[in-house]
Amino acid sequence: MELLSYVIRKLIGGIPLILGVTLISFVLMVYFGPDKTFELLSKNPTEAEIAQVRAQLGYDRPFLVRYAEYLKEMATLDFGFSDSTGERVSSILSRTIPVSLALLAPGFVLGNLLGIVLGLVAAWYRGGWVDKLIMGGAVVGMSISFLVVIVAFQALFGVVLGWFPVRGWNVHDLPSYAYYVTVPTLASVFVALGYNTRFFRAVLVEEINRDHVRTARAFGARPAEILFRNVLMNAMIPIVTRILFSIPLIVVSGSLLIESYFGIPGIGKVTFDAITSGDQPILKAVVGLTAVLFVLILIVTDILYRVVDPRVSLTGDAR
Amino acid sequence: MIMGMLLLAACSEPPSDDNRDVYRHSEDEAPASLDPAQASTVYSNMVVVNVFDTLYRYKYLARPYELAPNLAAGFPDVSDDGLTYTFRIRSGVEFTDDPAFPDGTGREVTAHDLVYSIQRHFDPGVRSQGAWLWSGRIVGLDEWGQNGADYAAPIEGLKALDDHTLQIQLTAPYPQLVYTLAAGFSALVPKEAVEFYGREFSVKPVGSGPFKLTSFNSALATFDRNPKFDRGVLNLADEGYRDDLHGTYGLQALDGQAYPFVDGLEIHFIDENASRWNSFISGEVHNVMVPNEQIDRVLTSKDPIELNDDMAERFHKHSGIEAGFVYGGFNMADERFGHHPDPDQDAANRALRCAIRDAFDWQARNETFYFGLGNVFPGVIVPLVPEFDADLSRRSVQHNLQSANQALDEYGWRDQLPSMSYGMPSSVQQRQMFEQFRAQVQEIGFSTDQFSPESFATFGDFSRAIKNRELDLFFLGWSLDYPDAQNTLQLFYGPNETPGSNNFNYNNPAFDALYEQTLTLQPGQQRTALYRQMNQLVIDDCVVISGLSRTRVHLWDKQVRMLPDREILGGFFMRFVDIGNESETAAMSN
Amino acid sequence: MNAPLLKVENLAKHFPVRGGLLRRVQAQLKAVDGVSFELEAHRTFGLVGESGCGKSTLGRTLLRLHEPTAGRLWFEGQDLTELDTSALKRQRKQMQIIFQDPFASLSPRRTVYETLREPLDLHRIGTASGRKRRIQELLEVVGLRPEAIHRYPHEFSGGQRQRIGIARALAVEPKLIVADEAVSALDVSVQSQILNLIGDLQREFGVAFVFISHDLAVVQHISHEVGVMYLGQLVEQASVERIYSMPTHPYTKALLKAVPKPDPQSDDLDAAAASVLEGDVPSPIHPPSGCSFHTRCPEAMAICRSQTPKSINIGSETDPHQVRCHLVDPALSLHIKHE
Amino acid sequence: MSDPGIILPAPEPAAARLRPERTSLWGRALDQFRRDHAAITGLAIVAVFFLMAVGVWFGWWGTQWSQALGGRWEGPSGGHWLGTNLLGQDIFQRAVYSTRTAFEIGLIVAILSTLLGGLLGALSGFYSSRWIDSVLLWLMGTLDSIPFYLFVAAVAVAMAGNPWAMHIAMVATFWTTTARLVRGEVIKLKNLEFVEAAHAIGLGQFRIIFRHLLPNTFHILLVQGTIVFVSAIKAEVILSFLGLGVQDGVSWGLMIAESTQEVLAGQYMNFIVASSFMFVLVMAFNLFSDGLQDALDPRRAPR
Amino acid sequence: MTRINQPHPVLRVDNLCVEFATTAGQIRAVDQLSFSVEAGQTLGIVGESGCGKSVTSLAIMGLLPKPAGRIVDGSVLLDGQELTRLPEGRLRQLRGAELSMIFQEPMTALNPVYSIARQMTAVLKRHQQLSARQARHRAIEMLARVGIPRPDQRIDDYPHQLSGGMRQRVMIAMALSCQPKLLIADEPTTALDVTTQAQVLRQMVDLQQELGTAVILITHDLGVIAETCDQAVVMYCGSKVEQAPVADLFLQPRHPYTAGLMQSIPRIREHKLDRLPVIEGQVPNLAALPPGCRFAGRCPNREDRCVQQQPPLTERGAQQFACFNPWNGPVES
Repeated sequence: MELLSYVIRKLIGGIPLILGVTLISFVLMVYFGPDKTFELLSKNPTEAEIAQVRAQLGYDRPFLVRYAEYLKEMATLDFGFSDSTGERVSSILSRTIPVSLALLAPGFVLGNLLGIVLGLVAAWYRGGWVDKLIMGGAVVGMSISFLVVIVAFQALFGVVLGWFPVRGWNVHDLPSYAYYVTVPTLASVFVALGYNTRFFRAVLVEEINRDHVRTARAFGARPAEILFRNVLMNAMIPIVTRILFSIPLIVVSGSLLIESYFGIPGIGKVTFDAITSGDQPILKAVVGLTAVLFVLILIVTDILYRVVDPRVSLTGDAR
Repeated sequence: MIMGMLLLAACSEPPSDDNRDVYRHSEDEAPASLDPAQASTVYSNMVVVNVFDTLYRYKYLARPYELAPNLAAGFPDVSDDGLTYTFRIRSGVEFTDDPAFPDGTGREVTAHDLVYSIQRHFDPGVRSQGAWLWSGRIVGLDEWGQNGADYAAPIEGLKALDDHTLQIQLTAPYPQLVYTLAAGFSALVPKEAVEFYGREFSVKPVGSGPFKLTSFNSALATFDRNPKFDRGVLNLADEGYRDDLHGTYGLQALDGQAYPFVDGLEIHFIDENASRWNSFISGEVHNVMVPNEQIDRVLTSKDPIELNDDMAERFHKHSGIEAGFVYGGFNMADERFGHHPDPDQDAANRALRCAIRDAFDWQARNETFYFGLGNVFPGVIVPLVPEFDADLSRRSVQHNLQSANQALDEYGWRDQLPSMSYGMPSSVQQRQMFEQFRAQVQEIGFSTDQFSPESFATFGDFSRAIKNRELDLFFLGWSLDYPDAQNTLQLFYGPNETPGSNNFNYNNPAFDALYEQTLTLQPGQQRTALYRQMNQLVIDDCVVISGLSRTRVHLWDKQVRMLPDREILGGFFMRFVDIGNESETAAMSN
Repeated sequence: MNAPLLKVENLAKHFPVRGGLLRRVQAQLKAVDGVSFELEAHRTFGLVGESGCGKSTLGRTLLRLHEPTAGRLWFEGQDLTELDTSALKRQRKQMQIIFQDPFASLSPRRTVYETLREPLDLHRIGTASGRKRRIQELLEVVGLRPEAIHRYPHEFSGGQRQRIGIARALAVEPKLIVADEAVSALDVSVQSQILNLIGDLQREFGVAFVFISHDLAVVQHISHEVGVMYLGQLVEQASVERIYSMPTHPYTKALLKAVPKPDPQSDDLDAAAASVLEGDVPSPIHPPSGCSFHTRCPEAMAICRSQTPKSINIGSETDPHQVRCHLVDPALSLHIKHE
Repeated sequence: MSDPGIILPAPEPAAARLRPERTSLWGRALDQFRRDHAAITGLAIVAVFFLMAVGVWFGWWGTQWSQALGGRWEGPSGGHWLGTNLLGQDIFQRAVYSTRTAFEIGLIVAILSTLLGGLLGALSGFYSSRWIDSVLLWLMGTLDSIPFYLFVAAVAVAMAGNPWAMHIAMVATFWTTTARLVRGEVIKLKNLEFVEAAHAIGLGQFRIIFRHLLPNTFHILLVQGTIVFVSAIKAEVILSFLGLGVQDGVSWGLMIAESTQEVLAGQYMNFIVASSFMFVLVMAFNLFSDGLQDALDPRRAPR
Repeated sequence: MTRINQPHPVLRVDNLCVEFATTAGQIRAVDQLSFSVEAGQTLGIVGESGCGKSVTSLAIMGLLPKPAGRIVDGSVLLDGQELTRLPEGRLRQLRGAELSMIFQEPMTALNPVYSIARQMTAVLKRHQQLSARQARHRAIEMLARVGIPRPDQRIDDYPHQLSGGMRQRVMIAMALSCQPKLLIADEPTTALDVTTQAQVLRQMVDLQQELGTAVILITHDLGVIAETCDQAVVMYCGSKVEQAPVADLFLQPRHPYTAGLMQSIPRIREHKLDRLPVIEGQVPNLAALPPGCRFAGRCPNREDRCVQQQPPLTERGAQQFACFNPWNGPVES
């Protein structure tokens, strides 16, 4: 009951955020956004045809009407049909989101797990050569552009070694999944690892300096025990925050690059195509749903806070 | 656990049956819409003509392209005045089974379906991209659309005389009419499916073509053979088979066999050249159009085109010229350099345009971006059409800085050149092309700032800028709808000015008069002569910087017996593709 | 008699506590709850109490660094609670504060000169050239060498920083300084230096102090009057002599007994511990009914649970001794039984 | 014995007794920074790049980036140190010219987003849990929940190919991080006694923000500025690949975008040169930024 | 006060020297420190911040921050066992079992994400091989002994649900739960209110005497020393300046620093003083110590030799001090 009232309160609190996101993205992407009209026209259009297409796309209606329409779509989660293909937006999303999740999940999980492990190791040996090695590696990883990594990995694994496909997504069982997901996963882990390790190390070092860690040592706790119970468990709030908040970014921005470069029909590629073709219903859906995802993640984060830290209360302000 | 769920979600596609013969085709772009009414691109057409039927198709192997009846039983009867066409349609052809039909069983295709399919283009609700093919040509059709598109209302010029006979009455002779009935736009769609799927008809097409679409997304379209499809057997001789040209491809084995030959079809849409090429090399797809940057690695000779030994051992090749061209154009509506009411200024403006044209180096463009495989030609009658004049002076496509500078001096342009904006969709290659062009015009005195790029995030926005006459200079490509020079010459017809197809806003009464004169002419020497006259006008007025037709080099796996094409023939070839026996074990071995 | 320098009447400061679905105010944290006292010029009022009793909040409310929730505040006969922003800004010149944490009380990125110059500039004290001289004087007064002027706070020890803090408070020549735990964070040897400095300054400049501390010994040393605070209220106030020689409120007594004496011969730890209070200080959000001290009071009676004791003067007119305890209420005639 | 140990907080501020050799916070940071060899190396490399950019600015070199000086895909030679690209343009000249582009983007975005983030973050922190803070937090939340590339694309489209669209979009997204950090620091600082002291002497709110709070967040602004600088350079690569980046001119991002096709055709020069230039600068900047962060870390400062 | 004197000290610290690497170079935080504690005895170490008293405790525990701090010389013998040369693993087994420590800040010294039960039983399970049930039982018993009401319920609380005094009691219970030979209490009551401080000290002393634990009590508060300790060590700038039984120390401090310290602390007096006696000047910088006596710069009894050479430790009865010119004057008490 406490949880429910909390979630309701947070959902209500998320409304301004969603309104803000929809308003900004509406103004930028829809109102001033790309004009689809001229892509839908025939080779020899007339003014009348142009007016007709604009009317069909709804471009001729006033700002407020169109924005209200968008809000209505958000409320009903029905974004109509793609302006390009005519496919129902909901069916596009339900077709592509699972692909993106399957594509991104291994890299996301590995990137964070490895980051935490490396962060723990570096934090424990901080100042020593192990730490310097790991952090040096992290800086190198952080300094390479994602694009460069993708191109290099494709060339290496796809062309030079020929172990994995350069692109595509023809997944129907576990081996084919592994076959297609490996290179994108390696690329995303490679890129994320530097940032993750660095962040986790900083958080863990902060925690390692706390009094209770000294207490644990004074009572003879083993390093593994200290690292897990005192350091990791107490650093969960920033860790959970970072991991959860990276989800919406990865789902849209991360998948956008990977998918358009690996030619994988996920939500990122659809979004990218929607940008370059001005497919507003899809853009509206993606942006709107990302905002909703953000709000949901805000809620999940707060609930997880309470799970990982008994001091956090959902009702009061006491933190 | 979450991973497992994701995996399941991702693996929901049914496993493919490995015993089927599946031809895996690669294309460089995905079609936007599969609705014939919007089949304006090569990519849409590729799918549409395989899922739907058109009355006519092009012969498999004959070049220049020739029509052959497809759904039609023979060629139409044409009245003497050239205004009334009567088509006979095969009987016994059925649409594929689909939930859209009562009982889920496809019914017979009739002449009424063709009437409906062409009517749709004039229905304002359909957002047709092909209506212009028939606009103003068929008696009563335009009015029908303007009067609310009531499908129950009869149209005088477009009627089914019975289930298997269609009559079209033209407002004026239209020699290209039969060509238009081989275009994807004219494909026959069942009204039931259009109504059943509504807007989603564009991704769930139902037709009577050789294949039935089973899945479609921006990366892959898969098809099964349409078991109801029966057009008899392949007659190689009728299709224009010549042993000297086609002998090595193993097509003989197919002669006399019923088509389509493959059980399934996959079309992979792969945007990046490199990815597409690698998919081909690794055997994931059966064919590829050689991307430019691979030309040097693959070919030992460009004229004639010869593969290197390694490639020749593994793959078949075929090369052909594209049905279209790329060109640069000026916005003639701009008085700074386009048409001008003052004849002196008009002449000076022409000189400026000619100077820019002469500064443009087609050879460099060809070498850099088409690896020397492009076919540079003067004017706008492209090499693929029969009216092409191989002997035309090449003066207009020669890089000639001296004449360019001379003209600028002569007409007093020196030091007062206008600033020109160059529009382009934002892409790496477009930018490189621009950079090369800019380096060339700098040679005739334009400064970097005077010749500035304007890039557009979407092609639509780029088109809008052209249609709104905001760009001074732009480069575009045109692909032919049918093999007739009229298709490109109409781009310069005054009444077609923007937002029509005349993006140049070229307005020359002499040209227009000639154009109108040719409209009703049947193919022949007289028409060809007039076409060439018009062509010369366009060249002399320096409206365009034209042109180049690309040479396509197709490679395909030797186990596949076919002759791929994506120009005029396009998707029609897929029904004749056969996979050799080896493939049954080789598919997806990795 | 003239109006006292500072007169506090029923001063209260409550902080709202929010919660629930609509984040409504659910309760009030009564940090200061009806405090009254007077302070003459040149004198020091010692405010003593354990952590969380509201003494720091009271100190800040006196300066209107917190807006009082209720009650009145007169400074030299003027009602401070009625001042608008600009008048308050002028008033700030009269009243200053010294803080506990010598590390947090100085801006780390400003030199001593900048720190001391700011109040002079703000209140337009002296001429531009005179200000520098004035700053040097101030440093001298608080016992710092003039070369300290262009140094940053981190270059000083805790005691020296506290001296800078005192110099800043003195810069505007205030009539009243609130010293909030001004020596608590310092080492003993430094503590006594600063205490002496404060004593000297009072003698030299006649500044009145409200001296807040949890250390009864320090308060005894520096104060003229002492108030003992518990849960936002003054439970006992009197002259320093009276409080320390005859503590009356059970809380005051307990406090005094609990202080460890630096003398192995004195009462043993056992004695101190025997008289110590049970339990912890209750939450100021939900203070106990009646006398807020009754939950820990060794002498609590039934009435203490239900009735809030009034403040009763058990001293004389001239030497008042206010105690908030039912035990001393003559109306209840309990003090007899107690004695 | 190989127990790496846990560095406990100095149990007593023993270090506080240590007279620092330097007389200012910055001086001490400088000392700390000087001892950090990696950071010094990083700074030196950044300086070299900066000189390169300045040279391009003044037209000392890199002037012929747009001209076709040689044939297609020439190998490294005396004339073209790092070979030529598809158009016959000199790859070295283009890479050098791109240094200027990178610094322009990096500096503009870093400076603007730091200014904006610092200012709004300070306002938000100072007026925390007041309406102005709510509005700013709402704005930050909103901007943060729009996917970055979508946002940039939207700005680019909405501004119809304006060459500054990318910068504006980056500033609009990057400032929020700075603002949140500054906000947090200001909230922490404003409860410190020196701020109360400023109130007590009668200082106005804006003076407190600008004189007492913002200067104390300077280390955050500086470090965050360097981080944004690097992020902007890296984001440019992606945006240029997507066609939303630099409109006229050349940048490493454009070079890499050009080279993605060439790499698979076996032409690596463009890719290697552009990636290496960028990698070296970004790496150097990261090292520099790390060193700076360490040197300015308030927890290291003896207090 | 009389306590049983045992021949073998539980802890013997001999000539302990600890150095720290800092940006200003190597500094010696503890210099040639020697003392010993016997079972059931409480040794107080008193001094101002930075005098090295806490570093000493960490050095004994083997918890010096590495690699910055290390023991450069001397020995620490716990029951005859040399701790400074013990491998980390063995030392770990001793910590919490043979020697325990409690810290100043009760608010932060416990792991906030685990319940008291979990933290206390972890220690018991680790060192005493108790089952979970036994460990819980023992933990509740220990909590009861340090005076926590309803220990069977409070044991499932999280640290933030307890007040500072309660937490410090939990720390004491935890530290003594394995009946260590030595307990080091580093400023255990400094962060507590006076009323709580007395309670907590009481509980600690009671339990210590019950268990016969040796205690090192580190504090800056001479009052605490006077009330709880048998012996006291006074440290200044890293070295011991005086050691004596508490009664002797307060009766007649010998080192001028001890005397100054005693005089300058504010205490509740019957008659107020106008000015407090002070020790003039400041503690010297550890990185630049004077060659002679470290207190010489502030010493009222300073002689010339004090500035040049370090006074050796002199014994006078049970009292030790490092001064050429010891204090003889009266000390107000």
